[in-house]
Amino acid sequence: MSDQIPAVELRIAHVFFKNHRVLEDLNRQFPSRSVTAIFGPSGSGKTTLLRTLSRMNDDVEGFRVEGRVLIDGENIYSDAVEASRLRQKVGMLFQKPCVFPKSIYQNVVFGLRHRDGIDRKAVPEMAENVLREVRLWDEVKDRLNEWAPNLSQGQQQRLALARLLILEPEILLMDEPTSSLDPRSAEAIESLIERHAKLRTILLVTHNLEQARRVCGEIVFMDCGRFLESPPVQLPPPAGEELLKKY
Amino acid sequence: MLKPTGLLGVVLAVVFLLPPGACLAAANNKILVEGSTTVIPIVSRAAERYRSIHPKVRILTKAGGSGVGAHAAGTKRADIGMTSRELTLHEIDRYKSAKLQTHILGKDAVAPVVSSEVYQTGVRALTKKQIGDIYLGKIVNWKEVGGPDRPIVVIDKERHRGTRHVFMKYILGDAEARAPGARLVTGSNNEEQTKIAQSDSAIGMLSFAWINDQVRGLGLRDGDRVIEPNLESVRDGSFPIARNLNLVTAGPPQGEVKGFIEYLLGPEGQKIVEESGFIPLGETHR
Amino acid sequence: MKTALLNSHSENLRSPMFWAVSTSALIALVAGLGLLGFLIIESVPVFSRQGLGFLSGTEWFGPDEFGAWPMIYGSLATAFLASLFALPIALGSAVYTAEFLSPKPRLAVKAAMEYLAGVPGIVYGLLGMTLLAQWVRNVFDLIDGNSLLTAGLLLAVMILPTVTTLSEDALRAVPRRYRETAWSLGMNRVATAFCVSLPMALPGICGAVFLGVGRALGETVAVMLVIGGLDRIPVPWFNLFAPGQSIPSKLGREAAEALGGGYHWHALMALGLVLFVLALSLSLAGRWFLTRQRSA
Amino acid sequence: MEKGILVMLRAFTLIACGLLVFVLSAAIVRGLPAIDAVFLTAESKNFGLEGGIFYQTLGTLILISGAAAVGLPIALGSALFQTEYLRRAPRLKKSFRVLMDALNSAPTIVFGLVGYLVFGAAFGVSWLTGAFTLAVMILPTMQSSMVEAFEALPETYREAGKSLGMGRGAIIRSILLPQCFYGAATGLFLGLARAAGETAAILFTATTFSGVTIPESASDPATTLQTHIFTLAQEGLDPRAAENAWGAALVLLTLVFVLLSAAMWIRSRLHWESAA
Repeated sequence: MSDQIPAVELRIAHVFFKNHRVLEDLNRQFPSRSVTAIFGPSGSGKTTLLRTLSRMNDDVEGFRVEGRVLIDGENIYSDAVEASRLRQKVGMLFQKPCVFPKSIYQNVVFGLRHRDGIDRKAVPEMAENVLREVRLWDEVKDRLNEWAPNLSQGQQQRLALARLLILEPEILLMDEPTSSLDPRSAEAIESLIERHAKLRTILLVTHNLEQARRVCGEIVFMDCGRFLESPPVQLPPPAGEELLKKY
Repeated sequence: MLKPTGLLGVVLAVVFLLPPGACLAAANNKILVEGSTTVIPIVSRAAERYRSIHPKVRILTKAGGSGVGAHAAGTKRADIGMTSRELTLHEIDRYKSAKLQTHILGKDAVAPVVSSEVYQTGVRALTKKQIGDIYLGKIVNWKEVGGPDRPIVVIDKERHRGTRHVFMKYILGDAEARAPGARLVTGSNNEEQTKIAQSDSAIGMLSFAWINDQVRGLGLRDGDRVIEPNLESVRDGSFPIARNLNLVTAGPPQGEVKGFIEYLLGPEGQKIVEESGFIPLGETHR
Repeated sequence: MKTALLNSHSENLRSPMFWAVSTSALIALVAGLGLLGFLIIESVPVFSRQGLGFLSGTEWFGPDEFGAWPMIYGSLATAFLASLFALPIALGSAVYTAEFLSPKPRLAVKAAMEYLAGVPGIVYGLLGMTLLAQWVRNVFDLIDGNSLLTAGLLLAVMILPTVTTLSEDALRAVPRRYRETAWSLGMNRVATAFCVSLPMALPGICGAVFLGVGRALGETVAVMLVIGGLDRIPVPWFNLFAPGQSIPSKLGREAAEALGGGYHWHALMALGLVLFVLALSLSLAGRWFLTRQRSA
Repeated sequence: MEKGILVMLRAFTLIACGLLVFVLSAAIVRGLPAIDAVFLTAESKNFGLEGGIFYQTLGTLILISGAAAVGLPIALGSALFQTEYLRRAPRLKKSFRVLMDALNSAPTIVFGLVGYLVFGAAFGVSWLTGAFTLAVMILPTMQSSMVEAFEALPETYREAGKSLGMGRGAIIRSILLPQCFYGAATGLFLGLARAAGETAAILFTATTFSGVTIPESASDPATTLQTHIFTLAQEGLDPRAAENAWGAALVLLTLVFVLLSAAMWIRSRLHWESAA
């Protein structure tokens, strides 16, 4: 893995849908090799932030970014940057797992088919490694050719994560990855985040303040499309819950 | 499953198929014959037999009417056009550059025809004036000409059709005359024959070869004399609505086309003309 | 437009997929515009010589002047008749299928309509010529069965599945909560269907009818065999038992005679243009109604 | 009152469905006597009064497969263009859809005339001209069915692809096309069924009446079931012509219904799959 793990930086960035400003005045650096939790009520713009960082909204009508969104010091919204190249560096895990209607193994190696310079012979081993990483190997090693959509929700999410890890993304964006999972799967993902904290730049959107405190070096609070100026780090859990209920 | 490379391949294949396709068009041994539905039975029968002698030649026939025949030959869409009338001045003028040549294939006549129901009530012959008045809409009921008390279903043909040309030229004195009395307009001989047979009070115009016991030909009354609609009266020149059946080519026929026309004009072909219910060449007094 | 297409990045330009896909889109575009373009270009001589007299002229009698009015009249009359005959049956079966049938028989009806819509026009023509024309003659005691009415009846059968299916879709698109509200107010299913669902589905049903009529306008071979082929407006004009001529039937009968060039050909192409414009406006109106229904 | 209306509605539905039964039984009753091994395998003779419909059937098949070969890639490509490349240009996307609707609403005889003018100039009256003309005619049928399939695919699939760093081409190739295979196939078969039932568009562009065997070159005309029935229909007086016309109609109807059934079967699989 490259030593040059890029940092993510937002410089007075605004995000618009049509004329509606959904994110504003984002001004912050997420340092390289760190885990940052983004915490806030629903509708505060957390998901939009992650989707902006991986240019997921390119196809959305009226989507527009002002200011600068820098990854590795380069503005990702400049014309020179190709979305799919960018996304090879920036992997994103969605809240709801989306596995392709194919076998488990085919799902794990799905992204590899479109990468150059992959040693074909090494692929099965890579697959095994990432499946071990997400603690799925023991559960599926005997049925790699079975239909992936038949897995449980938690298994599917871990599969989606493995599918991402095999590509070794330098930045990992995770959008509430554990919100609808069984404890076992959630635990597997959390422990992976902890283990990878020094390997990648990880942004984790979460609703769960406990989780944020457990696995993240830093917590960023968001509300109404802004980062809160003075993050109330000492906020007790009940207050966090209240903030949630507000919306 | 169509892979994108395959998709691209198909797109390219389509694009690159065009030029060779156009080249293929050049080398061919087929003869396309198009036009009059009166002549088509002769040509198709002849084509079937000609093919047994010359298996390599393919003769394709297409119906459409004399106007289509002249147009197809004039624009060189077809190798041979079939017409059951002479070319009109308009056509000669329009296809001047094609140097159309006419080859007479045989002789035919057009009779006024009626539904068998009308024929059975005693309408066996009409005068030229009566037929004209029927087509002009002045006579609208069969009882006015000695038939049953039933309105007349007047069946006209499309204006470019050869049969209509010769019929109207005789009846109304103008090949392209309007027929305000008409109730239906039909195209091919077969279509007109069918519509007349389906009706019980129709009048129309058909080549002799289409007359049968459901569609009866009428005699032409001239004073006391009645000229019967049969081949005899055509042969002796007394039946007035007679015509030539023609093949039209752009310029003198060449190669396979020439061979086929010679076959048609020769003894074999003329036998087919006769079998089809027409009069072969050299058998009339006119 | 360019930026919208390329997402302001060069990625697409280098992808063979982009080129393959946009080439085929371009071909489709050319096909669509080319069709209209050719019709317009080919009918220029007619409109420049005759102007709107081409539309209002009642005599189709070349070689230098043609009048399209009898054909336009015939097309409109048969299409009107077709919608008149098809509408009650189509609407009735759409209401019954959408409101009263359980899923399985409902799917069966839908499938039957799809098959019925797939029956080739020429088979309808054969039926019309051998059966319908005779029935019309006998039932209405006409001297001949080939008439505008016969063509209208035949077209009614041909557009019935289109109108039924689309109306049924429109009715199904009415949210269930409206029906449930009506039921909770003590309305029975029939009343609900006619007083709640039907009015709410009205735009969609209008769309269905427009699309159906648009289809009826364009039908060629079936009409050609039963309409009578007479280029004349009946006397009196509403006498639909009289024979007539529709635009496609005229084109089908005469095109071979003039294929490719000459004033006659241009006149036929102008006729084709008139037909296309009529069918197009009906169909676009129909689509507009259908989208209105969907967004409502 | 309610009962009466219900009975009436049911009657209307029965009439509508009864029409299908009527058309089918008319074709079977009248056409079946004509059909035997000779009829299906022999060449037609004596104006279709004798012999069979072998080359007519072949001609119909040649024309529709030609139309599919030409039309399928274009339909697929333009559907992808509309759904994938015009995402950020809703106006353009809408115009493209309206254009396809317009093409769909064009009367088929108009395709025949313009097809003669455009493709006929290159190939004359030939099966290829007919295939091209039919391809344009069925383009909107296939295209709209494919667009429907692509648009029904949940956005999450595309996003999952993107999150793995796949480009748009790769997403189309590896996700869209495999996932929408059944949708595309449905469109193809609907288009084929439409082409097989069409007469007016090929009347002037592709066919002659007799003498046609297997086309030997691109400029050879074909003969088809549709035009054969059309000619025989006008000859209804001769019982042999009527019988053969109905025989050919039954064969044509069978062909169209098989294609339609294929489309419906594939579509039912599609729904089954998206539900799973």
